[in-house]
This record gives sequence, C-alpha cells and structure tokens, in this order.
Amino acid sequence: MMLRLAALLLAPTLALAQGTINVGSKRFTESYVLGEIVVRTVEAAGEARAVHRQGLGNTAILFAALKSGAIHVYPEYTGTIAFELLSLKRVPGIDELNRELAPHGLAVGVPLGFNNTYALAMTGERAAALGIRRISDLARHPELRLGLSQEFINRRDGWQALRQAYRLPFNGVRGLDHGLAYEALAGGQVDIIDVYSTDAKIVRYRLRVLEDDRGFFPAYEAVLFYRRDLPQQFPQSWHALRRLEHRVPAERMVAMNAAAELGAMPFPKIAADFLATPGIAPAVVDARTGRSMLGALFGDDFWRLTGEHLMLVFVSLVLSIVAGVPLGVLAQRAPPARHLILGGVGVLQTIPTLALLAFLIAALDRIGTAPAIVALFLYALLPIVRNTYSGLADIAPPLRESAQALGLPAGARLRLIELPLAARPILAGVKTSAVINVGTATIAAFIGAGGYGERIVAGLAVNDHVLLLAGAVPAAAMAIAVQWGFEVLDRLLISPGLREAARSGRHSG
Amino acid sequence: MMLRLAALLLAPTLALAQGTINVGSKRFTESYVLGEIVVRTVEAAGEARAVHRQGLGNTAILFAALKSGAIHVYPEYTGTIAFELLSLKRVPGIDELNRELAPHGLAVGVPLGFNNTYALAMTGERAAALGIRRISDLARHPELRLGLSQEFINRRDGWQALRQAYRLPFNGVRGLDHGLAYEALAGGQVDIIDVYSTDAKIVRYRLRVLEDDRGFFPAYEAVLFYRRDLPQQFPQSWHALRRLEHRVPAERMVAMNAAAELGAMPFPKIAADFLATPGIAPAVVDARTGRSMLGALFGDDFWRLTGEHLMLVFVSLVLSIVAGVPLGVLAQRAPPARHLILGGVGVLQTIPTLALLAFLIAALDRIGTAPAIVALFLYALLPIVRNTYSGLADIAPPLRESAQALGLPAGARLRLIELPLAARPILAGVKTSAVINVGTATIAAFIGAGGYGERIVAGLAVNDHVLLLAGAVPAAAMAIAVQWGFEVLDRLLISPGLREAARSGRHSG
Amino acid sequence: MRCDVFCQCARYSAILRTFRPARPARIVPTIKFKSLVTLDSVSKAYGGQVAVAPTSLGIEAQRTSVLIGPSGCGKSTLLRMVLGLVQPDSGRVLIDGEALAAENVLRLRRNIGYVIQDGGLFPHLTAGGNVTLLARYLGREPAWTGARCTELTDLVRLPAAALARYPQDLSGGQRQRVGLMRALMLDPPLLLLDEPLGALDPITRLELQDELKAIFSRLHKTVLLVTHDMNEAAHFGDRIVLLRAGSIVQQGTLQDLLTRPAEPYVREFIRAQRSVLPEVPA
Amino acid sequence: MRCDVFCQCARYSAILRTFRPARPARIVPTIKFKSLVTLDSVSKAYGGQVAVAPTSLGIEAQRTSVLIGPSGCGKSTLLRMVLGLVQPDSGRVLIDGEALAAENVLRLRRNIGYVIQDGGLFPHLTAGGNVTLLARYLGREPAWTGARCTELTDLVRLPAAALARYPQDLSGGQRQRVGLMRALMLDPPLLLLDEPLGALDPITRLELQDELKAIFSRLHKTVLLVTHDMNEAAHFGDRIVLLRAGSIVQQGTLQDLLTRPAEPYVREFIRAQRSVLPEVPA
Ligand SMILES: Nc1ncnc2c1ncn2[C@@H]1O[C@H](COP(=O)(O)OP(=O)(O)OP(=O)(O)O)[C@@H](O)[C@H]1O
Ligand SMILES: Nc1ncnc2c1ncn2[C@@H]1O[C@H](COP(=O)(O)OP(=O)(O)OP(=O)(O)O)[C@@H](O)[C@H]1O
Ligand SMILES: [Mg+2]
Ligand SMILES: [Mg+2]
Repeated sequence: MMLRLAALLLAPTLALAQGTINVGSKRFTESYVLGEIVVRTVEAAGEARAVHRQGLGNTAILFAALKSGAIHVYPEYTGTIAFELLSLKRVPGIDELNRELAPHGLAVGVPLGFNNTYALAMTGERAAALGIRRISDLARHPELRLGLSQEFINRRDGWQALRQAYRLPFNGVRGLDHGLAYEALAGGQVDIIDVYSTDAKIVRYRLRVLEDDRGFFPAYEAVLFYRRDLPQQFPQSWHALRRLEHRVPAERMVAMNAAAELGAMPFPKIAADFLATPGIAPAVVDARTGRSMLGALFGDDFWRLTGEHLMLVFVSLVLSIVAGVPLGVLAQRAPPARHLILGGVGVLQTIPTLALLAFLIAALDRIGTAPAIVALFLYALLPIVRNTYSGLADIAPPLRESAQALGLPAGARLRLIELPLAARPILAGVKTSAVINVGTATIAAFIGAGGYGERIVAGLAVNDHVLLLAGAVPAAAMAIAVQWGFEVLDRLLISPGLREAARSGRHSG
Repeated sequence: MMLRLAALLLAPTLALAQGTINVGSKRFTESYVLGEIVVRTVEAAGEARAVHRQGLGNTAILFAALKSGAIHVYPEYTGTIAFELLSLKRVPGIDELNRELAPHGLAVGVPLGFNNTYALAMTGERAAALGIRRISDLARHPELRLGLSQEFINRRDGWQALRQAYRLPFNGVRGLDHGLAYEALAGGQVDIIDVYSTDAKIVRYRLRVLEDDRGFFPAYEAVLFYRRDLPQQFPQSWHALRRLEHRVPAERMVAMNAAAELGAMPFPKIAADFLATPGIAPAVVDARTGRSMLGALFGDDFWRLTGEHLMLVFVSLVLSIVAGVPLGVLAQRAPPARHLILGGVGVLQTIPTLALLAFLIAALDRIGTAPAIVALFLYALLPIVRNTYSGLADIAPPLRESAQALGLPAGARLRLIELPLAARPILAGVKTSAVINVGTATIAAFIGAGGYGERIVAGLAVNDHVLLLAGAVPAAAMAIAVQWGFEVLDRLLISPGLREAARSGRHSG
Repeated sequence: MRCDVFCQCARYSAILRTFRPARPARIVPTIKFKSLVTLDSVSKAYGGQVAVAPTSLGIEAQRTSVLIGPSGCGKSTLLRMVLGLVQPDSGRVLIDGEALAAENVLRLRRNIGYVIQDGGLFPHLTAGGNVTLLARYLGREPAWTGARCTELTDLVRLPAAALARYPQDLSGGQRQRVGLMRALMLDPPLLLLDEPLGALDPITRLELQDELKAIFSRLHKTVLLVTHDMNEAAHFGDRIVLLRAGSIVQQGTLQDLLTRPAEPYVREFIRAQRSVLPEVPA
Repeated sequence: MRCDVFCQCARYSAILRTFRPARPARIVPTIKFKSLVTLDSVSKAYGGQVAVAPTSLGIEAQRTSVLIGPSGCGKSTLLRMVLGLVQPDSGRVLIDGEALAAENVLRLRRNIGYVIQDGGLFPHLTAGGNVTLLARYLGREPAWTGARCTELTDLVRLPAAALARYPQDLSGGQRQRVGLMRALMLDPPLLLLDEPLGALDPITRLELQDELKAIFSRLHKTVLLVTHDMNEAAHFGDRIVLLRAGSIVQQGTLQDLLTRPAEPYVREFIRAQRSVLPEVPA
C-alpha cells in the first residue's frame, strides 16, 4: 500500500524527469499504423512525450532495442514472439508468454483484438454462392481451384499440414505469386488463395476470409510488447494503452491498412481518425468534385508541393552534376572506361521507374525523399555525362595543345581551361537534365516524397482532370522557370568570350 | 416456297460472288468484343468472309455505314437505336423497332441476352449484410450514402426521376467521378454508386448490381443491328448468328469486359474463348510461376517484342531528329523564338505520361503504335533541340565569319558547314534521346503498342520479378547496343577533322 | 561600262553572271580607275572604342590596292565591312554601284574571294574540301574542279598530298596557302586578301608574289590586300593606303608616299622595314 | 653548372626552383654554349609522310637560335617536340640534361614560354586572363601580376584596354602580342617562339625586335625562335638553323651561312627576301 502510494507519488516526478516513451514499429504498414496509434494514445494521456521510432529493422533488432531500453513498447504478434524470440514449438497464451519473457524484463499485453496470420480466402460472392464460411466447408467442394503462394506451399506448417489437418480433397494446387493471386482470384482463374488475415487487399477485392474452425493456423495475435517496468514508470500512459484492448477488430485493421496502402493516407491521420472515432472505418478518399481549377492549383498544399518538387529537382540535379561531370571527364580521358561509363548511364535510363524505386527503397531502407532523389539523380546522369564527354572531346586541337604547353597539372588544366571551354555543352546537358527532372520528379509521389506528383498521381488514379492539371500545370511552369533560370546561369558560367558575340548586326544573308 | 428454294440455291453463289460480311463495332471494349464474336461466328459458318471494321466513330456514323452497305451488321443497344436514331420517347420492343427501321432497309434482332444500362450497385458484402437485392429495398435504408456520377445526377431521366419512381429516402447525394466511385465504394466512403450494368469493374470490385424491380431504367438490350437483306444474302451466316441469341448473359459480358480491360486479353482471344466454351468465363491471366529466367527472356514473344521496341524507338527517334534539328536551328537563328522553342520542348517533358497518352489516344483516335510513337517523339525532342541549339551557337566566330564570307545561302551554309561543325553535340543529343527512348518506350505497353514494356508492365503489375527482368534486361541491352551503334554512326557522320586526333601519343602530363 | 573586265572573267567563271543577274552585258568603253568598291564615310566603334573613324575610300577596278598600317588600326575591319560581315555604324558600302544590303549580300559575296587573316579553314573538311566547297555547291563539274585544284596547288606550291589532310594536320604556312586557294578557286573578280602570305618563307613568298601579281593583272582582278610588309605592298600596290588608328593617313602610289609623305609618320613607317642583310649577289 | 643563369632568373621568377627541385643550386663555372635543349636524332612521320627526318640539334643556353626554312619543313614540329606535345617516333629530347618523360614534362613545360604559331589564346578568357592564367594558378600576388602585366603591355605596345577584351574581339596582331605576353609573363628561362611577330606592322615589329633582343641577352634567356623573315633571323640569331623538308641544311651564325653556304640553296634562301624599296633616309 505504502509502496503503491509511493509509486503514485513518484510517478509524475519520474515522468517529468524522463518523460519520453519511445514507441517502436516495424517496416510494414500495419506496424506503422499501430505504432502511431500507440504514440497518440500515450500523448493523449498527457503523462509522457512519445517518440515514434518507426520502421525499425527486424524482430531481433526490436527485441534488442526493447531490452536495452531504446524503445519501451511496440506492437508485435504472439506467434512471432513465441517462434522467433523464444523458439517455442507452439504459441502459448499471454500468461505463459509473460512467464517466459519475465527473465528478459519484458512482457506482452493489451491484445488489440485481431489475429494476423495466414488464412484462406475466396471472393465474397463465390463464398456466399457456395455457402462456404469455414475451411472445413471446403471438403465439400473438391472442384475449387487453389492458387497458393510458394511460401505457403513450401512451409512445413503450410499447405500440406493444413490439407491433412482438414482432410481436404484438393490435390494439385497452383503456385501463384502473392501480388498476382488477387488478380487471379478476381479474374476467376482460381477460387481460393492464401492471404494474411489483415491484408489491405481483402477490402479491395471484397474477399471472404475463411474461418479456421479447427484452429490450424497459429495465433499471431496482435499485442503490445513492452518493458516490464513501463506500467510502473508511466502508470497513466499504461492505463490509456490498456484501453486499446480489443479495440482493433480484424476488419478495422484491414480497413486501416487499406487506407494506408490503397488510399495513401498518412499513418498519423489514420491513427488520429481511429482514436477520434474508434468505431468507424477511416475515410480513404475525399470526393474531389466541384472545385475550381484555380482553387485546386493554389490549394493549401501548393507551397509545400512546390518546395518539395524544387528540392527533389535540385538536390538530385546537384548530385548528378557532382557525379556526372567527373564521369564525363573520365569517359573522355580514359577510352577504356568510355563504353563502360556511357553504356552504364544509358542502362540506368532503361530501368523501369517502379522497379528502381522498389530497389532503392530496399537498398536505402526507407521510403520518401531519399530514394526519390537517388532515382532522379540516376536518371539525370545521362545528358550531363554525355555532354561533358562530347564537350571536352570537342575542344579544338590548337587550344588543347596550348593548354598542355602551359605545364598545368591535368586537374588544373581541366578546371581552368577545359571545363570552361566546354561550359556550353555541359550546361546544355545540365539544363536538359534539370527539365527532365522536373518532369520525372512526379514519380516521387509514388513513394511519398511529395511534389506536384502528388496531385498528378492522384489525379490520374482517380481520373480527376482538375487535380491532374493542378499538378501538371505548375510542373510545366517550373520547367519553363528552370529554363529561364539557366539562361541566367549561362550568363554567369559561360564566358562572354564563348558566347555568340552579340555584335552589332551583320548582313546575315 | 419456290422463292425460298431459289434463295437457298442462289445463296452460295451470291456468297461466292460477294462473299464478305463487314462487321462494325464502336470504340469501347464491349462493342469490340461483341464485334469480334460476330466476326468469328460468321467465319465459322463458312459461307462468307468476315471483316471487322472495328472502333468506328459514333452511332450516327455506324447508322450511315449500315445504310450504305459499308457494313452489314454490328452490335447495338435497343435504347440507343430508339433514342438516338429514331428519336422515340421510350424504348419499344424489337418488333416495333423493326417496323420503324424497315423504311431504312435495316433491322434489329438476335437479342444477345443482356442489358447494358445504368444501374445502382453496392458491394456484395454490404448488400448481403443488409439483405438488399433490389432498388426498392433501398427505401428501408435511409442511412446509406450515395456517390453518383455527375452525369447520372444531372440527367433528366437520372437520379431525381429514379428517386421519385422508387420514393427513395435519400436527400443529399455525393457527386463522384466515375473513376473514383469504385475506390470510394471500396474504401467505405459511400455505399451505393451508379454503374453501367456490364462494367468490367463490377467483377474487380465484386459488386452487387441492384435489380431494377420497377423497370425504371430503359432497356438498352444488346442486339445485332443489321441490313434487312443480310439474312437472305447470307442465310447460313445468319443462321449461325441467330444461335448467339441469349448466349451472353450480363455476368458473361462483365467477365469478358474484365478480361479485356483488366486482364489485357486481346479481343480475338476473348471471342475465341467465348465461342469455344460459351458457358465458362475466360481465363484472365496465366499463372506465371516456375519459369527460368532464360526461358522467360527468350520466350516466344522475344523477337516480336524486340522488333516492336526497336521500331518504336527508331521511328520516334527519326521523327525527333526530323523535327528537333530544325527547331534547334530555329532557336539559334531567331532569338525571339528561342525561349518559346526551348521552353516548349521543356514543358513537353513535364506532361505526365499517362495524361499524354490519354490525350494522344483521343487526338489520334486510336490506341497502339501511333500514339506511343508520338509520345516518344515528343519526349525525345528536348536533348536534340537543345544540343542542336547549343552546338550551333558554339561555332567559333572566325569559322562562322568564314562561312558567311563564302556567300552561301543560309540553307546551304547550314547544311554544308554549320551542321557538320556541330555534328558532335547534335549526335550527342540524338544518342541521349535514343537511349532515353529505349527506356521510355516501355510505356508503349500501356496502350498496347508492344515492346519490352509488355513484360515490364506485366511484371510490375503482378510483381513477377522474372517477367520484369525478362523485359528490363533486353531493354538495357538494347540501350547499350544503341550506344555502340551510335559510336559507329559517329565515325560516319563526324568528320575526322573534328574528332579528337588520334595522333601518336604525347606526354599528356 | 565594266564590260571588258566582266567578259574576260566570264570565260573563267560562270558565277560572274550572278553579279548583274538582270541586265545584259553592255559594251561600253572601260573607264579606268572607276571604283568597283566604294566605302562611303563608313565608321565602326566597339563599345565607344573607335576601330574605324569615318572613312571614305574607293577601290579601283582592275587594280590592286594595299591597306597597310599598324596592328589594330582597322584594316581587317574595313575588309569585313566590304563583305558585310561588319555592319558599319555609319556610312555605306557600294559594290559595283550597289549598296550592300541583306538582299544582295549573298550574291555579291559569291563574287568576292576572301582570305581571312587567321585562315578560317573549316576543320570538318579536308584542305581539298575547303578549296572546292563552293564549286561543288554550285555544281561545277568534278573534272573542272579537279583541274582547277591542281592548277592552284601548283600555284601556291602545296604538296598535293596536303590537300587530303584536315586543317589541323597542316603546317601554318600550308593552311595559309589553302586559304588562298579557296579564295582563288572560282576566279572571282574581286579579291580581299588579309595578309595572305604572312606565314610563308621567303622563297615561297617571293614566288607567290610574282605569280599572283601576274594573275591579277592578266585577269584584271580588283584586289584589296592587307600586308605588313612594305616591300610586299610596294610590289603589289598600284595604290597604297596607309592607315593609323582607324583613319587614312595617306593614299597614293608608292612614289607618292615616298616623295610627298602627308606626315612624317609615313616616312617613318616605310623606313621601319629592317634590313640587316648585306646584298647577296645572285 | 648553369647556376648563374638560374640565379639570375630566380630573381624574376620563383618558378625556377621547380626546374631542379631536388638538388640545391651548385656554384660551378658556367660552361658557355652548353646545350640547354638537346634533340637527339629525333624524327617524326605522319602516315608515312616524313615531317622531321632524324635530326640532332643542340639549343645553346643563354643564346637565341633561329629555325628558318620553307613552309612545312618541320619547324613547328621540332618546337612541339621540345614541349612534349609531339612524341618523336625515334630519338629523345633532353632539357637541361633530363630526358623528357611523362613524369617531368609538366615541371619542364612550366619553365618554358611558348608562343604557338596560331596564337592559341583561350577564347573563354580575356586577353589579360590569358596572360595571367599561370601566374594566378601559381598564386602570385595580384600586385606583382598587375605590375608585370603593365610592364609587358608596354613592351608589346598593346593598348591597355585590349587586355579586357576577349580574343575574338582583338585584331590579329593584337592577339599575337597577347600570346607573346603570355609566354613572357613568368619570365621563363627557355622561350620557344613560333613566328611571334609575323602579324605585326613594321614599326611595332622593329621596336619589339629590339626590345626582345635586349631582354633576351640581359636576362640570359635561351631562345628558340621560328621566323620567316631573314632579316629577323639575322637580327636575333646567335645561331641560325636552316631546315628543308625535315632535315637541317646548315646551321651556324649568319656569317657562316653567308660566307660558307653548305649548298646553293642556302644562298638562294637568304637572297629571296624581296627588297623593292629604295633606302629612305632617316
Ligand atoms: N569585336 C570587337 N570588339 C571590340 N573591339 C574590336 C572588335 N573587333 C576589333 N576590335 C578592335 O578594333 C580595332 C581594329 O581591329 P582590326 O582587326 O581591324 O585591326 P587590324 O588593322 O586588322 O590589325 P592587325 O594588323 O593586328 O590585324 C582593334 O583595336 C581591335 O582590338
Ligand atoms: N598531324 C599531322 N598529320 C599529318 N601531317 C602533319 C601533321 N602535323 C604536321 N604535318 C606535316 O608535317 C610537316 C611539318 O609541319 P610543321 O608544322 O612542322 O611545318 P613548319 O615548318 O612549322 O611550317 P610553317 O612554316 O608553314 O609553319 C608539314 O608538311 C605538315 O603538313
Ligand atoms: Mg587584321
Ligand atoms: Mg609552323
């Protein structure tokens, strides 16, 4: 009692002293969303500041972070904890898990109300038509065609085990890529696919997730995984967090995932909507009708988008110049490297945008501005490298000789003579890249790096011409502005001695 | 009897004499598909050759074509004939329509079995949950949110009329763009939208189309619209066509539309599948698993795709050179035009690909190669125009003067002296454009113009890395090949006097 | 008026017909020393700096006039004005009675052979290509072009192999001679030569001086020549024009300049030619 | 050995230290006429065409040697060999005892002033920028650079305003003098001058010849000069080297060439200088 009182009295002091709860999340939509919900719940409690350490590595890293105190809590699944961290053979209940976790100073709790595991799904219509609700109902329909992911087919606890458990009649199953499976289902190619039970696409494709009536799939119940001392350290915050218990049914999670993945709604907004109206699915899209072009053009986001777009264009352009000019120089200097360099920057142009972005997101471990800039940078290299090369190769032999005769080291010769002499073609390349970049930067919207692409991509996606134009028109204007801006730069960077002499008119004939 | 016999005897002769049935279709998926089905049915009958005049203008044009005999038959809707051609106030039965059409020498017949009209739809799940099947059921659910297209809201015989007819309780409805409506429905933003009853997306989004139980919507029954003399002229073909009666239920039409629009299946294949197994929905996608990279790379379509890709790249490149070099010359010659030209080709770069393609398809009245080439051509202009401009502006003043002093007319001076002197930067621009084109040509797949983009787009869409690479790798190889090819062109087009003298080595220092 | 000149020239160059394209040749007695080129108080300043002060000058038909004067005094600028490459700030240029204007400049230029001071050879063409460019453009038969080329190669003492080389692969003097060949190729009635022999060794130069002088007088060329060599000026110049700082100091025959110098500067200029060599007997 | 030369020069240019960076200056008596530059049977052919036949030549320190010969005989090629701009097909070039190689070429070049035959001014720099480029690169104080520039402008009689212009806005003779200024700027001990005065009028040329000769001897410059003017050669040349078709015909003082010509060609070459002018009394 005294202790409790002491804790109660001490708690606020402690909170003041070290008033930050670090909330972790993993690198997938659901984790981001749940992390954000935890953050906002903590903040709302008013006791501690919450910091979202989002998109962290993998389970092992989060486990380490939790133990070290780098984070205090993050959303996790019981199955993951049991299999990956505790190396158990099955998924025990929360109490048993907590017994196992106690030595680590960790605990799980606050089951959020849904289970994210493998599941079988079929289209709502077909399920209704055939009267199938549970996996065991499938035994009556040997004519159904299954398209399962290779992973599920090949896991030890996957398809073969499930088939035996339910004594299902199906023999041949089709291996289907997960991305393809939904389309195949929609197209009537297959009747049943495997899904994760909170997959956003369940909403989009209106799927019926079949009930696992024999409890075959292990429980991957969503819970909060936290430091044992969290409840004592931040009792009010913990109290608030506990109120999340069972507040996120699977349908709700699916809807939130869909809002993020399909509706491109930012995680904080999803979390805010959830906490504002925990019973109602978030609004995925606004109805964008009846707006005037001018209103859409200079909407609230105009300056933000302009800033983002400019930043993307110029940061990547600067990188392209910094890398491209030396590459062009190298191509001119070292004939053996020439084909490699010119070929290489050429090949970059043929990498499909989406594939490149996907690769960069993986390579850079992040979405948003960084991969967008790298992609733009790579695409902008070709004109700069090639024009640098051809500009240098173009210097007249007497001038080249004159430069050599001075006895300047190669670097100084390049800087003081050759590059300035080739300034016009190099700048022409830079201008080409800059203008192409203004256009290409619209791809940044695919990975949340903003810019006018947000409007263009949204406009294209929803076939909203006003919105599309509200993005395309300022992009075009920016291209023209960049054009003009570079004319000014020309005046600064190209020696008047090289500029077409604006001599008093001749009879041009 | 004698007449009949005569006809029977004569028919084959006639068929041999003028053995071609011209089948028309309009410019939308359903019409293409049905047109193709008609064509194949006629061909299968063996009596006449069938030619598909596909994607023809609008109803008035087809009407004229039918009357003139340029086409013999095409799929149409009773409502369209009644309202647009006969200016009736309602849609009468087929017999009455035929009475009206008789003076024109035309007739309708062979009702195919579905009705393509406005309809209200909701998600299958929600409809099931609320037990809604018919429009009149909606009266019990005033809480449902409607998102209707502006067209439907604003038509005289649209929403207001429907509301009165069914005495529906809804007051405010949301205006939603058609393209957006499905997403809004999927996202739970609205509960009911208006659709065309055979819209492909009904499949994709698993919608329940509500039964028009008070027969509010006019019948837009799909029928064949044909010349009255067709049955006599081609009795066997006609006999075959009559067998199509009621063979295309709405669900089947939806599935075929989906196969074309969502599964990108070619119309002839859809038609062939339909005729082969008229009871079964066509397969939309193949399962692309278990293929080897090499197999995928050199798949059956390799040479076709390579040919198409090369054609796209080079035809557009040639156009860009033909237009871009003169534009660059003009930019250099006429300073007032300079900003306009350089700004203009810059702005082209910022037009979003999909928007440009959409515009071009509309402007050129066709999909496929032509709009793809125009788009590539426009995108390839910038490097060529700019390098031509800067290459010409770069010519040293003494040489410029020397050229002027010869007294050659401007055109000859350009051709004989200035362009050859600027050959290197111009070719550098052309090379840049060519390589960028190899990359950009992948967009051609969006509009059915083929090329490696087919694999890339499909690979991205279905997340099939093997397929993606099977498209991206040859594109990259082509970029390198183009690179090398141009090095050869350099040797032909750039005077040895301008090439970096390959003089015997110096102390380069 | 100038018909005899033109009739003669016409035998060598069909291009002459473009000089007076509309009018048929009229047979009238030649008026000697009629100006073929007239500079009518032309002037030129670059950013306030006077390159040519208002200057009037008549270049006599069928005669060789020599411009001479200190470096930067405006000789090349005057030549460029005649070609319309520099637009005078004031005054006008008349060629064969026609004021130089955008409409006729191309036609007139095609009748002028110009040796630009720095060579101005096109680097993308071989020496031969440079020489024959205009002939080929005008569609002269290859046989004629080839023969004329050989003729000129002999004249300027260029090794035949040099014609196949690009300008960057020629020596300075070779480039200069190629420039001269280009100017002479179509046998134009008017020649503007800006230091055409400056980079040549004494022997070649001497021979060329003699040959050119013979050609000029035989074919009744009108020549405007810039040189720094007083001896060369004296050799060629029916009339010598001495310039200083954009203005004419004196013009006349060598004799005039020697015997009636307008200012002491004239005498000084002529005397400046260094001669440290003793006379070497032949 | 060559210390007095170097010590003197060192007063004008710190750059000299780079000539022998490793060794401290040694005080030994000067050996007169020791070759500073030695061409050791160098040769060069372009595509089978001989530009320079195997030729050996010593360029004496502190003296002016003149290369003279018909156009295309290989004079510029020899100069370019000394700079390492042309790699000889055979033989080697020694500068100050060091064989020219990739390692030392930059250092050596920086001690050589080179006037390229066609000017070779950088079009992106003003005349002044061209002249001071190397000085600025080497971090000479602006005050020094400015003073030196004024000095040189006076020397070559260039209007000060011309320094602010770009090469394309200068007259031919002005460009040539800017090229000369650039070569002289850092006062290098070795000068390679390829027709440095060819485009100048007689007065300027005469004055410059005198001034340059004075400078060369006062500062003990080693000079290799190409000229076509026999008088100029006689004026400058401690030693005259007469070339023909890539080979040395004769080398020696003017007196040697005049009195003991190796072949009749020598006499012919010297005599070829035209002189039609009567002597004008001062
Ligand atoms: N584009 C220009 N801008 C500024 N000044 C110029 C330009 N062109 C020529 N000048 C100046 O005009 C003057 C006359 O030049 P011009 O070339 O006619 O001289 P020149 O008599 O031919 O000299 P040189 O004998 O050296 O060739 C020179 O002082 C020159 O610097
Ligand atoms: N890159 C090259 N390719 C082919 N031939 C060349 C090249 N450079 C020089 N030559 C030839 O080599 C010979 C010597 O040239 P070089 O420039 O040394 O002559 P030069 O004595 O300086 O003549 P000039 O007095 O005319 O300047 C010439 O016949 C020239 O045409
Ligand atoms: Mg001049
Ligand atoms: Mg030379």
